[in-house]
Amino acid sequence: MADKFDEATQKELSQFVETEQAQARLHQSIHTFTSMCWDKCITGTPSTRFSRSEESCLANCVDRFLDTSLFMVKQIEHQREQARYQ
Amino acid sequence: MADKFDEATQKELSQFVETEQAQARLHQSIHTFTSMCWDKCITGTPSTRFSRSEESCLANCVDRFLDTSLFMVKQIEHQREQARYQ
Amino acid sequence: MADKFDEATQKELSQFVETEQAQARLHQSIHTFTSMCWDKCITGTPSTRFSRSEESCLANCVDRFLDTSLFMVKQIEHQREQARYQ
Amino acid sequence: MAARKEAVMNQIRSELALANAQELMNKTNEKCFAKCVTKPSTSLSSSEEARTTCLSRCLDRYMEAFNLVSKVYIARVSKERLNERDSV
Amino acid sequence: MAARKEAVMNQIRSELALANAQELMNKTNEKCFAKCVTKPSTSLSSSEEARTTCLSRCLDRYMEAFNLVSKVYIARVSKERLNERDSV
Amino acid sequence: MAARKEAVMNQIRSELALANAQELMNKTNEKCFAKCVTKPSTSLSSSEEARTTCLSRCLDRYMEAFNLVSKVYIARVSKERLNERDSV
Repeated sequence: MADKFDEATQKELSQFVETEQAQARLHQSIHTFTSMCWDKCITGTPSTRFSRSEESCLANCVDRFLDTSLFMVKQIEHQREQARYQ
Repeated sequence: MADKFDEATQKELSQFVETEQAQARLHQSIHTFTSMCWDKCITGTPSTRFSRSEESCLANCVDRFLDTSLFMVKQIEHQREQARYQ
Repeated sequence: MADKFDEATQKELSQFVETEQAQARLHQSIHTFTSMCWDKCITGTPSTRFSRSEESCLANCVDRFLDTSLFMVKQIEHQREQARYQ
Repeated sequence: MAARKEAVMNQIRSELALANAQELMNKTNEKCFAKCVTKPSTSLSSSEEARTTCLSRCLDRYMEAFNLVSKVYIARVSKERLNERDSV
Repeated sequence: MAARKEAVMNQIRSELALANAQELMNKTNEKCFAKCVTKPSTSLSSSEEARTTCLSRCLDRYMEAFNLVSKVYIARVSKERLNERDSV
Repeated sequence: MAARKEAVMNQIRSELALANAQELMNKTNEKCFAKCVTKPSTSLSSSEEARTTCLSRCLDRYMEAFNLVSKVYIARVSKERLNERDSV
């Protein structure tokens, strides 16, 4: 086997791996959203193009899901604060 | 990097990891059951409290699923024994 | 800890692991297909045997899914080629 | 050494606790989005009040369901273990 | 050395066989619970006979489906490999 | 050394790109099989034309959905990051 990389290169590589892993997590989220929003919005037989309502449903589905996540986090923080002052 | 742990500490740590992993598996099962039983029992819009039938459905869902698993294991053992004496 | 394996044994073992992993991937595909085709084909209450239509549905389900996969791959290659000559 | 051991254990503990909380959050978001946002429209604000009420109740109910399931499951697992010990 | 090699191989084999059996068991439980326990009530014993009959048949059918799918899938994979070799 | 570093990076890049493409392919096959092959019969050829038309359109639509979702998601994530920075 070849010699090991020097310390600077090792650091650079581990940073590279971290960036790539973040990218992979981003892609994974996009796969999950596409699958979920496809099931929610595309109920008919596939056509040569999306109808206007399908297309807006897909776009809104992502935004509303992220709204939901943010709302839930705030709600939990709110409940925790209330619990603290009781 | 710091010195390695001595043998006794390594053993303690590996036991600790095992216990924590068992705990994590337990939590994973609870997540799976909650998700499955939620889909089976909570069919309406969420209200300020569970109805009595929803609550009993959730509790029974877990117990009936475990009954099912135990029944299946016994059934397979029973079939194997029958196959052995034929 | 015991001595390490010699180089030939290490090579044999890594080949063995590869074969076993390929086998495990095959089993995983069979689990996925069984689950998907069960949901698609077995819609009634389980009986003492499959009806003829259930049985043929199960067998065809696997073949049609693989046809679908092959068709999709060809379709993508076809689109890429068209894009290249434009 | 003992301090370093504790540090390692605490890190493992908090990593697993974080993973557990994230899984609970993911499941809650998934289930409550499915229940409360049936037709995604341009904003949560059109019938926003109805939506946020639904989401807020759904969050509480899902946590309640999780706690109920935990209680029943742990009780059952303990019971089965006792049965096993008695039958040996 | 050869004995130790065999031991390692056997351990890997049995770990994978166990994982495979567990996956089959998990899937069977999931599918048969969904089919046979539609409304979970206080005990399997109310209409217990109907339930256990359903579960027992479902177990047999799921195993049969698994074997059928295996056979068809492996036959197809072999056929595709032959086609590939012929087309080279 | 630099060449070896580049080689390692390229390998990681292409492994992740492959995994991403495979996941997209798997999802597309799953969704389009569900939509276009509702009752699996002996061959795709009975109403083969209808099927392949459906599959081909479904493939295009799923890719379009994936691109649309990517665009909306990345835009939103960037916006949230800006909001966060402004609120600090």
